[in-house]
Amino acid sequence: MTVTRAAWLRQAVEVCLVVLLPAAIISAIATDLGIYVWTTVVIYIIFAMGTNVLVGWSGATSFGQAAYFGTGAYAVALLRERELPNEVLLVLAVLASAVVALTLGILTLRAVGLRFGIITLVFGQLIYLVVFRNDGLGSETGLYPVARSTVLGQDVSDQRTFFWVVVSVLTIVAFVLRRMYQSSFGLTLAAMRDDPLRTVALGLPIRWLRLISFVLAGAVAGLAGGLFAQQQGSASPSMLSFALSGHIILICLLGGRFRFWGAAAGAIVFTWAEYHLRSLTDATDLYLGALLLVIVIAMPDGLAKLWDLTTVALRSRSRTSDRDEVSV
Amino acid sequence: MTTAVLEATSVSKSFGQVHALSDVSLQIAAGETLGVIGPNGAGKSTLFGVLAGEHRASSGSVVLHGRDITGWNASRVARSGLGRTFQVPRVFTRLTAAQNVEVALVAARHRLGRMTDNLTHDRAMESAAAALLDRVGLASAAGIEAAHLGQGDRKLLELAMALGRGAHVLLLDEPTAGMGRGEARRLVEVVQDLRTVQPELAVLVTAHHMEVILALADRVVLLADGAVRVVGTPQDVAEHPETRRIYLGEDLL
Amino acid sequence: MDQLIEAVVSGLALAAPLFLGASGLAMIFGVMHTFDFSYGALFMYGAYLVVTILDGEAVGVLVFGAAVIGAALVVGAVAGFNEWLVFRRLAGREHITTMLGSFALLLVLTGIAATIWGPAGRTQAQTRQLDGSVTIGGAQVATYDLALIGVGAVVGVGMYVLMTRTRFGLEMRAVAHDRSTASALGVRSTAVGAGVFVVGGMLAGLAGGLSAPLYAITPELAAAFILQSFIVVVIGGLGSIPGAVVASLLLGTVNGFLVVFLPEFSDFGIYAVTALVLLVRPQGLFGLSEKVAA
Amino acid sequence: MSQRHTRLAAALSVLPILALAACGDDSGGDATDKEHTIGLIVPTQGAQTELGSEVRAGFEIALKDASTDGWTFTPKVVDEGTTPDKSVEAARSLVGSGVKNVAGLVSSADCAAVAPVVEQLGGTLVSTTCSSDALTTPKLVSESFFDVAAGDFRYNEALAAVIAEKFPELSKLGIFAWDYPVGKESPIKFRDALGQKGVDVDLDPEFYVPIQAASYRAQISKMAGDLSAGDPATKGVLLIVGGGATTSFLQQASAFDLLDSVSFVGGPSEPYVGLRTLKGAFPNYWAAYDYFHSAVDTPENAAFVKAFTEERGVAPSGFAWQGYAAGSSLAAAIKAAGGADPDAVQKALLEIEVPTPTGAIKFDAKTHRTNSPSVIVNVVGDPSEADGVKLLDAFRVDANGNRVE
Repeated sequence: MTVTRAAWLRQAVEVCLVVLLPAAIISAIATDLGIYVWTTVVIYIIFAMGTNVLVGWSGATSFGQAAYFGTGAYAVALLRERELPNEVLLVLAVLASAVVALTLGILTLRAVGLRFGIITLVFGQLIYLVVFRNDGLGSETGLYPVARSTVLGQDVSDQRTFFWVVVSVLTIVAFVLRRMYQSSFGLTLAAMRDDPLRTVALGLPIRWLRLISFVLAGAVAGLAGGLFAQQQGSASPSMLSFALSGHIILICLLGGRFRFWGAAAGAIVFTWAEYHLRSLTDATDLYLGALLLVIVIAMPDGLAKLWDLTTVALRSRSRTSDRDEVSV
Repeated sequence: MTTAVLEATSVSKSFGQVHALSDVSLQIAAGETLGVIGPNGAGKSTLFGVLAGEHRASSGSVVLHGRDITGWNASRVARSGLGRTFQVPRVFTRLTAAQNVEVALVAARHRLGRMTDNLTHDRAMESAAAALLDRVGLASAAGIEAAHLGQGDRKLLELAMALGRGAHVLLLDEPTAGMGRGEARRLVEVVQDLRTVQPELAVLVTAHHMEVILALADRVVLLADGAVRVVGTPQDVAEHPETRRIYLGEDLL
Repeated sequence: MDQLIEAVVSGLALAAPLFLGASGLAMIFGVMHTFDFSYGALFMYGAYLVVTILDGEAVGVLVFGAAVIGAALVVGAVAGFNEWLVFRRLAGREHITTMLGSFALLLVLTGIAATIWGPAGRTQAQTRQLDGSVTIGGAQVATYDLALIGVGAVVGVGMYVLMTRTRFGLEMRAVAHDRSTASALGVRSTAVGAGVFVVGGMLAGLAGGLSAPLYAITPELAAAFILQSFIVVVIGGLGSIPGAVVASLLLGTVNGFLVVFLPEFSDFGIYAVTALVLLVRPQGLFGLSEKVAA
Repeated sequence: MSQRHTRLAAALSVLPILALAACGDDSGGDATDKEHTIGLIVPTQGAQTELGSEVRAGFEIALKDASTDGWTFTPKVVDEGTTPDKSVEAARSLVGSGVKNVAGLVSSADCAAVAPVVEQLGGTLVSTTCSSDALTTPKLVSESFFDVAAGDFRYNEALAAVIAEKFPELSKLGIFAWDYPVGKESPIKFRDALGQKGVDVDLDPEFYVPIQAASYRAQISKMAGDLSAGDPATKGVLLIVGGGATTSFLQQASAFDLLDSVSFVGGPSEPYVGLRTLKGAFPNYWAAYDYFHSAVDTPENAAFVKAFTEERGVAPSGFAWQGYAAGSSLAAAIKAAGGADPDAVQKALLEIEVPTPTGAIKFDAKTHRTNSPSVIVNVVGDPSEADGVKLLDAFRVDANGNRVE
């Protein structure tokens, strides 16, 4: 089964178009503060797309993804004195969070559905408590300062340059995830999400499929965490909190977890709404909650549904329809 | 007697005090179709469950291609070439018919599915799936979401998936249940065509429509209260007094 | 060994508020099969209403009881409105969507509380007759806690009677097992659903009202409370009321023992026990084991 | 891959860019050299709103007081948010848009994240409520970071100095603390400080509770049992918790005779915001912080209390004083430096005397914290007082632990 060159190319073009084009516009017109906020948004996009491998692709909702995001952040923060280049730092962050995800993944393998969400939440809180009580990890103040280490030998501490570092990491992650999404592995995950019993009857070991997507989601979360510690300049316990785990699930569902780009759209809208509400009112929670309520009730499959309603062209049932259109 | 492809010897299965199967033995040779008939509660579905690895036999053994698969879980049994359909058809409703078959093809090729291939532009995969759909008469439904397929088409899709999986032993659990006469006849024709295309395919089929059994089965087993009562050619079993007693309930008069 | 008695007695005293808080949540989960985050906000509203009605002054038991009952009724009404506004429209949707809806509702309700009662914490003075403490087997137990144990027992028995002796209880259990079959048999599932939320809301308001004299009442009370009762429901077995009783007793006693024998590990106690139970018995002590294809 | 799908993601991401990109409005530039805007980052919503409003009111009064002889200082308040990355966002919106001098921040994690950013963007930060000593000793978190809060260590030492003097027979100290490093270390430092003053206590029983917990019944009941025997003069309870936890502890402890069987109950944290919600229903309590409104009767303090009470309807807390001190420091430094240039302002901050309601203060060159003496108060609940808090006694202890008359 040779993979046609056209497929690689089409995926690369799509990812570049969807990521690099808007990034170029942002970099051109955004103010210094705007660039900082957008860098945070892009990091949330990476975190959300990683989490969606679990929540959207495999249909297993974990309420403890902040534990891996925080592991990546603290891994980078702990190595802050060693002046390692970013290529090494981020790889170590990914490895650290992948190992933690593997361990907890094996432990929580048997739990399914809501119980999986509950046990991952409890483990997430345990990790939060361990870090918070630990003096070596800076307890409530966290570990600081975390400098933005060099990329390919270049200094990237300037906010706009760091924005492009984060955007290029997103491009790579999005490309890899896009390939996986359209690979046979991606199809087996979609099958498991749809009907685990049927998937087993075809001989596919769903325990392994779940574990691999769990570790994959954890690793990408760790990568985002590693970048976030450099963006913020420190690693703090709030990066491991239950609130963050809840928000990232919210973002995946908000954007539309059955769409490849859904999580990214969710991250943009959620952060954009929270940012503007915070500066406009003193009751952000109230308005943010109301907005989420409307979306949850009115749009079962998230914002992606909004896009379908605005698509005027009638979609023909093309023979090789991409799973995106199908899985609305 | 050619060597048996699938052999169950004195298989018993009880759920607590309920003895669903007691001391059932049967063999299917390559290329043979064995019909299993019996009233509701005879243990047909439990027998299927034990053979397919869904339930663990309380005692006795199951051998596939000479390998003892007793107690193997469902996915391992499926991997060793035993495909099945469900009484209530189970398909991936959110995927298209073609994609349903592609999942089976992927399961046949790799243990987990490779991360580096690309399905949306894989001509070989698409044509293989199309061929299988054509074989079960669903060629036109390739791009349709499985959720929109009727009961009968879903059963045919399950058949295509089992074949895609590379099964050489097929367990058909009441394939014509809930079907109209026309649909049932279509399915029988499809299974008969399969026998000509894949002569070595062994099929175990259960059904309530006697004509389906008569049309398909080379040999028939009558199951009642979890035990084998009669074995023989369809005609022998049909005319056997035991069959008449169990089905027509003479002894109740 | 009076330290042993001490641990058990203080464990019991701890179990009552845990059970009171979690019973309504367990019932809602049992019938609606989803975890309702906004339940924490209802608990907070109960506390706020009592401190508003009594203006924080120390009052007699009867007046305090009346205020708590009043608060419980108002919160029940609020819960009924929530059910109509959010949960009825999300009926039949996936569990994760309903949980997300309840999380959004929690944000809205906390925001409203901050707007009405402002950010500054409030306190409710203890009821006059119940502000002392009694020594039982070497352990000092606050009389208010004994009262809570009493109320917990009454609520426990009341819920048992409701679930097993009343028509509404029968319908609730039918909907809990299978909503569509229950409706097919003539059970007005939507009305039962609303009823469950109203009763659950009243229990939350009652638990919140009774906790008013114990905590500094701020909008953050909802978040602190929801995790605690979440764990009781999870350990007890999702949706089982007797499970919630046993889980409260277990967690109360564990905390009681940890404080007496291993004080430095008390905060890990609650999470460690939860993780252990979930690993050994994912469905909790009394829950039904979910099918693989959950 | 269908074209339609690419348009989805591209449009969805382009749409908010325009709105978000326009968020960096820069209204903060200095018009003439005598008109300056000073930024304040405090929580304006969420759990710490009350604390944020106290700091803000004190800060605004300070700027009003400093706007004399031609100078005008206008405050610009931005929400600190609940996580460090939000507070960095707030700092960048201020310093990035020309408001070089910034005060505020109530959480130490936020200070750790914001300080380097303010320095990098060429600004000056005078924190109000970041009490974690790690920010300034052994190493300054950043050169442009200053802090008016004395810090956890000094509150602890100051309280110990006075308690050693007032309760010489103290021998047994019950500990009730949040389960985090400061909660574990402070009791030990407190015991050592008492030991230096000849009062040897042992810490028994010790209870460390999770920061999110709300119910302490089990711990209090056990502590009441352990401390019931013996002469009250020899026993005390030290609380190393903050915010609502102190209030909840006193509420839940009132049921037991714990507070009558000990002579000393107190803790090194701001007492007023919590105690005033108890409406006079609390026992004799000792606390040490930067300020207590009725502990000082100078005209400046009386004016501050009057102005503050008009603004917030309640007397100023320690946080309010911190807001005032931070605002007053920056205003005075800008006046001394003749402009908002960060190097000049920072140099001035290390030289000038900053006017505050409790007298002039100076910043220490090494730690960038002030030499303002800590205030130790002994208060008791009294419903007849307007805020229910009656001051029984007050003491002042300077930076190196000696009593100041």
